[in-house]
Amino acid sequence: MSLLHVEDLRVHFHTRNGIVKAVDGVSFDLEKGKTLGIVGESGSGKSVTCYSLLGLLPTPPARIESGSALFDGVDLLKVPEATLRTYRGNRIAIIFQDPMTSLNPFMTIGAQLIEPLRIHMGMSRRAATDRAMAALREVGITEPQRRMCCYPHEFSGGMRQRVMIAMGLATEPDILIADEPTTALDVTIEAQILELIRKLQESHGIAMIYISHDLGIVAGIADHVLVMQNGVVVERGAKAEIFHRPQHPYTRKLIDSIPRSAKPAGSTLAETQGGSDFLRIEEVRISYPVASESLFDLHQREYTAVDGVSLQLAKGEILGLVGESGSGKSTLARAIVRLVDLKAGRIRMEEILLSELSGQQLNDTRPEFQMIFQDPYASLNPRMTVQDCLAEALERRGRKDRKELQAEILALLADVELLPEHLRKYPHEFSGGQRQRIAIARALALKPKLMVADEPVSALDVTVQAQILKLLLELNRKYRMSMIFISHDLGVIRYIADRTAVLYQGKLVECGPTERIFNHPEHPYTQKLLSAVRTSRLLEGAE
Amino acid sequence: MDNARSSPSLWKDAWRRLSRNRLAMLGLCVLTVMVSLALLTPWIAPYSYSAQDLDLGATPPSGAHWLGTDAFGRDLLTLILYGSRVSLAVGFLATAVALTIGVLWGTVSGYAGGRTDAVMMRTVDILYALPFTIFIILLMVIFGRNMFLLFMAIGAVEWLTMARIVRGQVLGIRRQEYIEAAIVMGLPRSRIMYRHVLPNVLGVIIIYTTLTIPNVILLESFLSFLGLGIQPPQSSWGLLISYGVETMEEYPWLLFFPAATLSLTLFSLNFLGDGLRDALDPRAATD
Amino acid sequence: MPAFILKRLLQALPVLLIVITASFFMVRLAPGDPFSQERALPVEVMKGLRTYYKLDQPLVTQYIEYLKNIAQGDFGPSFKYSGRTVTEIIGAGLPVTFELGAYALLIALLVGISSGVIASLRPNTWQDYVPMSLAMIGICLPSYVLGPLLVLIVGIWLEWLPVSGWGYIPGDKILPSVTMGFVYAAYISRLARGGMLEILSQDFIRTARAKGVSESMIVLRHALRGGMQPVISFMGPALAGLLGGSFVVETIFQIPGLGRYYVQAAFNRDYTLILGMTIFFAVLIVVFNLLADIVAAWMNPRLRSGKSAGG
Amino acid sequence: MSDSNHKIVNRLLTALFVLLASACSLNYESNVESGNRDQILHLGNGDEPQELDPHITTGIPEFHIQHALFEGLVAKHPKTMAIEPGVAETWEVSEDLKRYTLHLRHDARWSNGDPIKAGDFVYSWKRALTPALGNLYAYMFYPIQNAQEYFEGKLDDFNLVGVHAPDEYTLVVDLKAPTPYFLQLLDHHSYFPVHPPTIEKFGAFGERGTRWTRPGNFIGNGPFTLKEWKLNRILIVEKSPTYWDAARVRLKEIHFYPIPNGSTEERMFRAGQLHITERVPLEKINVYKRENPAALSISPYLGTYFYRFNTTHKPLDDKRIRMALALSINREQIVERVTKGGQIPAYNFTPPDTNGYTPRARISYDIDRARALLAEAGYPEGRDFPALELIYNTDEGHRSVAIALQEMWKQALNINIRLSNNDWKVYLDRESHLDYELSRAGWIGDYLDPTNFLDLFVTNGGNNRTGWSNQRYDELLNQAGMTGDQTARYELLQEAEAILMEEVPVAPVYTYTRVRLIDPTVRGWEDNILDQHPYKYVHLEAAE
Repeated sequence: MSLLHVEDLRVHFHTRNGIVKAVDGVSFDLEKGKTLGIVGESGSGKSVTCYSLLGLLPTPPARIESGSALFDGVDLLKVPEATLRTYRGNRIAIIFQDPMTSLNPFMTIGAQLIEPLRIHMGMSRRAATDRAMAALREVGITEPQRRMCCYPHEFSGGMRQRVMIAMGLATEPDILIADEPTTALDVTIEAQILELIRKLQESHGIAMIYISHDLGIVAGIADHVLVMQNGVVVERGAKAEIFHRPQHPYTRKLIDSIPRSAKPAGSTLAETQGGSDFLRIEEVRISYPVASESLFDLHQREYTAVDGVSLQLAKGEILGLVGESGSGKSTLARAIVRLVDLKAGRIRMEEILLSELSGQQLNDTRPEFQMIFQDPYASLNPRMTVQDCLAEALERRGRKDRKELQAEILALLADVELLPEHLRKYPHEFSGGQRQRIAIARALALKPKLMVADEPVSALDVTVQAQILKLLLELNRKYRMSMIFISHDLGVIRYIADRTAVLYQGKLVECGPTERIFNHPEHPYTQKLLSAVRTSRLLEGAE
Repeated sequence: MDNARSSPSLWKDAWRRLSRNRLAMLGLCVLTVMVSLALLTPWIAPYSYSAQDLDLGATPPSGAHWLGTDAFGRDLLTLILYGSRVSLAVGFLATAVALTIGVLWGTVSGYAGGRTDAVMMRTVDILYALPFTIFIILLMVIFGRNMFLLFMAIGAVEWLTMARIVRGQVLGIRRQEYIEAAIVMGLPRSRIMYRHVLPNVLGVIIIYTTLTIPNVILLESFLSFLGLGIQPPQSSWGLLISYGVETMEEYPWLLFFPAATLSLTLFSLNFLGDGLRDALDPRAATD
Repeated sequence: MPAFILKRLLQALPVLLIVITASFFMVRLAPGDPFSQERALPVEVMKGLRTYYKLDQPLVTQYIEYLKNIAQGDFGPSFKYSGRTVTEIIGAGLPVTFELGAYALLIALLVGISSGVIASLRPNTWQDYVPMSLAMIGICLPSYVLGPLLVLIVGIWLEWLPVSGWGYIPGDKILPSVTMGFVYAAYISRLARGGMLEILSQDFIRTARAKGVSESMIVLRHALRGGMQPVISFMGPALAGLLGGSFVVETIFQIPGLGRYYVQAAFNRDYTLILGMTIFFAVLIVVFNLLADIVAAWMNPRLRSGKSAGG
Repeated sequence: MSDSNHKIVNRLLTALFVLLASACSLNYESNVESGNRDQILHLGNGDEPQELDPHITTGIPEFHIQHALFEGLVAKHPKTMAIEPGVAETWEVSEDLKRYTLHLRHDARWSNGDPIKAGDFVYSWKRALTPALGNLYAYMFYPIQNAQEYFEGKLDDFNLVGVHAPDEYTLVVDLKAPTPYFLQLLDHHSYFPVHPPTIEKFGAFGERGTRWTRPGNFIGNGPFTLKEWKLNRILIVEKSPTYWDAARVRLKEIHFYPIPNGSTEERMFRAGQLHITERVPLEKINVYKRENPAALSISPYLGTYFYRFNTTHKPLDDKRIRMALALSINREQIVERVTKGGQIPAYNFTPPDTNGYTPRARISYDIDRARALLAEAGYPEGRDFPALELIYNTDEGHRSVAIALQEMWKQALNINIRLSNNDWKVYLDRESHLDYELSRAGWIGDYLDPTNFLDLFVTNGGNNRTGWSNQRYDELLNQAGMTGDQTARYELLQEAEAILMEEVPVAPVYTYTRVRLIDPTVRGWEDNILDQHPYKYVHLEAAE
């Protein structure tokens, strides 16, 4: 008898635009102490499946049309809300994808941790506090006493995810649902968290459902795997079977999308152009003022984000910039496009001293260097259609008559492989990959000489990620555009970058041709970074 | 017209979505009817607005006077109709003045930040604190009394809160990535504010505007008491209501009908405002 | 944070100075004489009075003199109430006005927040429509209508509560507080509903639900603090308005507060009293706008320290 | 989800119910009930008194209070307004009517027990005539020899002013001219005495706004003395034990409430919080007539409501136009349908029977003649008549009359009048600078004599404000001032009134009435034309 038995689950969303069959007949079993991995791209229904088990879907628009989920002799889909509430956070716990938004920013970590203990186990405040601190210690958070009084925003992403895990495990549930718990995290942290979950699962004998779009991770942690597409399970089986003998084409596509090869041959432009003085970054230092805590301490303290970094970039070259969050890579990128001011140093692009430009001069030069942001949704104005968005960018270079403008817009769309009928739509109507294409098109519209891409694929599903990377490489070749490409994902960097620079705590620790860095890392930090990848991507190790 | 350049698609789409919202359309209809009645008043009003019948005095609604008469024997329906000309004009135009100044001020203040923001917001504080009654009296002395001045005076106070609210919203939006994207594109500041910041604070602006209009309509009666604004035999809803209060025990209809008219207008405005806010948010339609 | 408060307090000085200066000259420019009345004044009387109150000196001299005096805390004698100083008049009305404002605030917050929250829990049902319609009525019923209406119904027809006064008869504080609070309650209600709707759709509410937290606790512990943000920013100017007193409510209920002086002092051209009231109100504005910002920061931990963690 | 919501809703409803229920159970004794038991009169008194100093104030609310706190040399009978002894027990008038010798009663005392001496009056009147004090009623002393000269600074020595105290209990007053109404003036607050040591204790002789009028500091000589004065809240006077006629005073206390708003006051009266109101809102008068006539008190009041014409302004410089406007006012309709307070239509300026004087000249209601005059002046059927502006100060009553008039003039003469309300001070400013065309006005008499009204329109008089000037009129009034014989004097005034009504610089509308609500338990409160109510005759008697 399995711990959880789900049979023919169907969840439909009744929206103004019709019915969306989010989950359409999903069945699975979960055994005690085992891990079930559910893989699929966003929109495949993997999260909806799990949320519906706990009654966490907003009704309306969601409606559970049929199915059963037997847990402990009870059908979770049919019990009243009050009963279900006694299961939630008690016998079935859940860890959500985004620790930034899933923790209440208005409550202390402690208060949030204590809550389920008080509700379900009837603990006294003191006992619950002790238990919560123990849980924090267990997930590797030092000084739990002090941390309990902190607010989520005072924690880094990795710490927050640990808190989420501690919250899920504190009540010692029978089932833990982990919904992409590491997607938003750096590689090194991702490795730690996965290790942690696995250890805890073993020691507590917890059954787990692990949801991810990343096959590599699922392969590392799951016993059984379910591959979902459009609300339907397309393939299921033991881990090894799925990975080594994928039957369904979709599964195969997922596996192929994982970037793990070196840069495709012939896609490198830099050598043919020669010279490396297209962009020169010299001894750049950037710091932020930090708010003082005391009334009498009036002089500003500073936090140095980038400390004396020098880099060069050749015309048409792609430079990969690697480092974990807080390493200063984003700050450096923002400084290059002049969103942040330098404290010291210079940035020169060809003949122009970028770091010295100001006012109208700066604005006139801006089209020469563009940026692609990490979150394509946040970087697109939600109230502008694709048409408006691209037209605005194109007209930045001067007014055009309507026909010419329309032709250019269509050409841009073709470049990023979007269709003309997309023009009238708003950003929210697109998928993540499409949005990033729009953002890329917008940047291209200005015909920049330099493109700074700040984690452009991190928020995307693997298959989409592969497409976007391919697109960027093509565009790089077509427009002979130099590019600085920032990512925490080493696989991606290896795939796209000609040279790679590693940043650690605001300093440049290593810089060289990508393959050299990957095969013979010199700096200890680079070595650690690479080993972290190996731990989490067990699949690669197995190969 | 060059649609790519001039009007962003947002407005066209908004209208399409709005026309599907039944409550909002109902509100729009009521408002349209009100405005047309106000415009047509001289032709459709049952009596002349100054016609008195002192011997008749105040009478409850009857066949001859649908909404009754006031203490001068004037037809209440006629008074409300003529009053709507004043009140709607004041309500919409003065709000427009407040809206224009407040939104501009708030947007610039919030977007510029730093010292500019501090100076602009402290200016708002200063204007809040100045003695309003004296200000009005001065205005009248310097510029004489007319309707235009009334709009200016009302706009002058109402924009302050609008500016504060808009600034608060802009502060939140200023750090959004799409604003940074616009900066990186090298767009001029004015265009960023106009095309990227403003459309995204519209929701709040609309809601606050629907709250401002009734405020303004009522403020008019205070200014009329000060001598600015309208004079008898002209009337306005605010004046009718404030005189209606005095006689609410004896002649309840003199309070009820003007107040009901104002409430009806406000309800319609609210439905329309909520509808417009939703319509201007492309995400609301499919979410 | 403390540096921020200090900075804002420093900014308050020029604000006050400009307010004082502008008001001083505005008041003097306004037509009408503080001493004029129906019966014509003999020239000698007028001259005597102007000398007595030093109005015969050049305006700039008077202005400098006034600044000197207020720096020493002397706001001068009222022109109209010749036996009383401005400080005394404001001092007499202040406790009453603050008390009334505090009760009104309490009512506004209690009624406004609870109705707004209830409405937000089930948007677009009767539970939403009823409180929101009431709120809209509250917005179009100005206090000069609501006050007399309440007095008539509760005070005179039902004879439940006194019709006027402040602290003379038990219960006489209820109607004025309700009248004054209700309009604000209407605004707060709408703002609270909006804020709550926003917060209730956040991910962390789902987290709380996943923890098995009951709905009422979700509202009270998880959503309320965040949902009240719009209310807080509204409360700055609103508080200044509430605690500055209300001409209308004080007149209707015969309350010896400060509100009446805003209008009456201006009508009487009681120069010193107008200026005194203006300064008082300016201080309220500055203090409560600052307070609103501080409370907003206190309610929202992310604003508390200067910069959020993480890059 | 829904059940927990219902719980919240239910809890809130319960809380609301508890609140209301506790409110209902409040039971309190009304002011009228407790007042009747304890002989405490609760009185609505208009605005907050600006001051209690009788030499500074000018307002009616202050006057009401001062009448309880002070007593003049003479007093008036509550009903007939006939002169009665006050601090002065007896007095003689000389042959030429220019010297008054007053004998002060020996038992008159200040509220601290000090005897009241004739010197106190000399001191007080000197104070009242000190320019620095800014006494707006200083002109009330002008009938006294050299008082005007002293006040205007033409004379420095107060000994030359016609008031002397030959001994402690005798006061001799010398007048410029025979002034038949002089004794009445002695009951006016500007003639009231103040206690010299108290004045000196709290400030200089001519200093305004000292603290001598505060409870505890205050010393007066009236039937009551100051007990409590809370700004904008209440002013309480209590029976003075040192008052010479204390035996007659039956009220223990009088509570004066400053209630600026008529509707509020009426509601307080209805809730039993007041015995007497200061006024009755227009629209409530008919209600009381119908439902509670016993509480409504309407009495004639010595005052005229009228409109000023700016005679320096075209076309109002033409007396035919002024007459046409004055003739087409339907005064009957205005008092019956608009003001409703029993006002008497006024067809001449001085109120009827002002101390035996009733003007003979009349402006009638005659539309035909008005139209003829208008045509004669060049505006047949009102054609091309400029739209005149009528100013009034912001007030419900003034507005109503103006609205009615506006329509009357339109109907009768086919002319358009623009109305314009102004705040009080702007209105005064415009009126006194002749910056208006038509202006609403009112005049309340301080004492019973026609000159109190007719004096307004002498050339360049401060209260003229019409720009009108007539030599004959000035002469007549001057002559009347010299005349001691009442009949001859009244004849001169009749002629002056006739000129006024011929030239119409003003259009009288109605004679005021005082409309009050008075609880039936109030006794001894008599109606009179000056609206003075000596409190020593008032008492409360609960109806059994």
